[in-house]
Amino acid sequence: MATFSLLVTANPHSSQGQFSAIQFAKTLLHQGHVIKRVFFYADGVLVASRLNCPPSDEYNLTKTWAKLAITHDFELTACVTVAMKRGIINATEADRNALTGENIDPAFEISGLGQLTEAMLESDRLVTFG
Amino acid sequence: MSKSLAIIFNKAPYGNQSGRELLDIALMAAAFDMEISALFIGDGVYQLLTNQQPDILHMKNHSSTYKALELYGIETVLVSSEDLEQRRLSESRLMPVSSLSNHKQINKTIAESDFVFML
Amino acid sequence: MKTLYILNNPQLFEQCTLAMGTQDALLLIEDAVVLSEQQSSDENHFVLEEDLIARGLNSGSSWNKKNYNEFVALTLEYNKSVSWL
Amino acid sequence: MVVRIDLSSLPRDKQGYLTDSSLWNEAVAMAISQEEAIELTEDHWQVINYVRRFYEEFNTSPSIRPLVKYLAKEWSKEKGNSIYLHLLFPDGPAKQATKIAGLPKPARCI
Repeated sequence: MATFSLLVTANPHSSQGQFSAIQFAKTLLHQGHVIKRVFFYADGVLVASRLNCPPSDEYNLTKTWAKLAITHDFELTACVTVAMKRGIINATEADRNALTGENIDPAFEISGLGQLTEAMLESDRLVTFG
Repeated sequence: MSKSLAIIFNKAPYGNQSGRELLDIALMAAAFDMEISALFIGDGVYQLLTNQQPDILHMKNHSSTYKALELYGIETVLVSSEDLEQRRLSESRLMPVSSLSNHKQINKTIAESDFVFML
Repeated sequence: MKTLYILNNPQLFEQCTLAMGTQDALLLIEDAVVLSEQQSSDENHFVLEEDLIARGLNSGSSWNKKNYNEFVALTLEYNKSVSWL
Repeated sequence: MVVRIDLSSLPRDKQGYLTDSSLWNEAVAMAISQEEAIELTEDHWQVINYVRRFYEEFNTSPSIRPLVKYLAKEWSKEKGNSIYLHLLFPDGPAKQATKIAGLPKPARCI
């Protein structure tokens, strides 16, 4: 049994990377490995918005990540610097920056790149999907 | 033993955020005692040109931040001489932040790093 | 360190393979799987089967196919992975 | 004699950082430092000026480590250390000095 962390930088709306990352995550969990954390960076953070609203006949990446993380007890972390730029905001940041609302899906958290560094150091493998 | 991280810049600046956001990773990972190298290959060598003025397009000039790599403890900054030559760029057009290197040495750095990031 | 290179952009094939050493492997995924119909392979060259099937390319490729189960195994078999972006 | 500045007339973010660093001057620095409960001495001013120089040179607000290295290199070994900086700016040198210097807050990494 190995511990994985994933770094996901792919834009959920314009590339395949998030789908690949989810498929990879499901496969490794099925094999009995564990995930410590999935860290979202660059356009990857866009998947953390709870307002993502794909047509009903398309896969909801946000909800799929959320369900997977809750079922298998791992963390979904979006990088604060790039998330804020792209309008992915939690309640704390909304308050701190005098914004009118938050939009992060409750299964995700916003944090710093230190969480990526920690994931790298505490996992057997880090795989990037961009 | 501290882990090592290689960051590969292979895209020209401003048409995308790749250089800017890789630079952010480099500076922040530097705070966590990782041994970091910054490698410039392919069109990534254009990141290091002097006289960049994206300000005229209201874009932030991240190129001057490369000059701070050393202050952040990132001392291995390599640029591929083959890729410079292929693009008819002389080293004199680059900011004095990188060491001229070659594919062989850059590949060795990639091979020996514990983690490698691109964007 | 034995490295698994993961390539998803067909335009970066040359740059990516240039970085590879003799003990490294290459796995084509996403759009890069089209290369498995264009480029000759060697024993360290793999292509992700699900991405071929998704694109209707599964019968044409002569490359060594790996499915997602084997993709996960490859990342463990090699010391690290580099996603060449 | 420095003119007193009404900080509420300046555009600042919720944490008190100027949102337009071109509006900064020494009187603004004095007013912000009062808010931070720091009495500016010659030593503070020197650090503030170096922090502004750092930003000008590298187009980014320094975090603590590069700031220390920069000061040690450009100014003096005795003053380019984090203990000295913490004595001057007890709430965190990078955070407080950039605020008083009218620069954007350093990107957070924790």
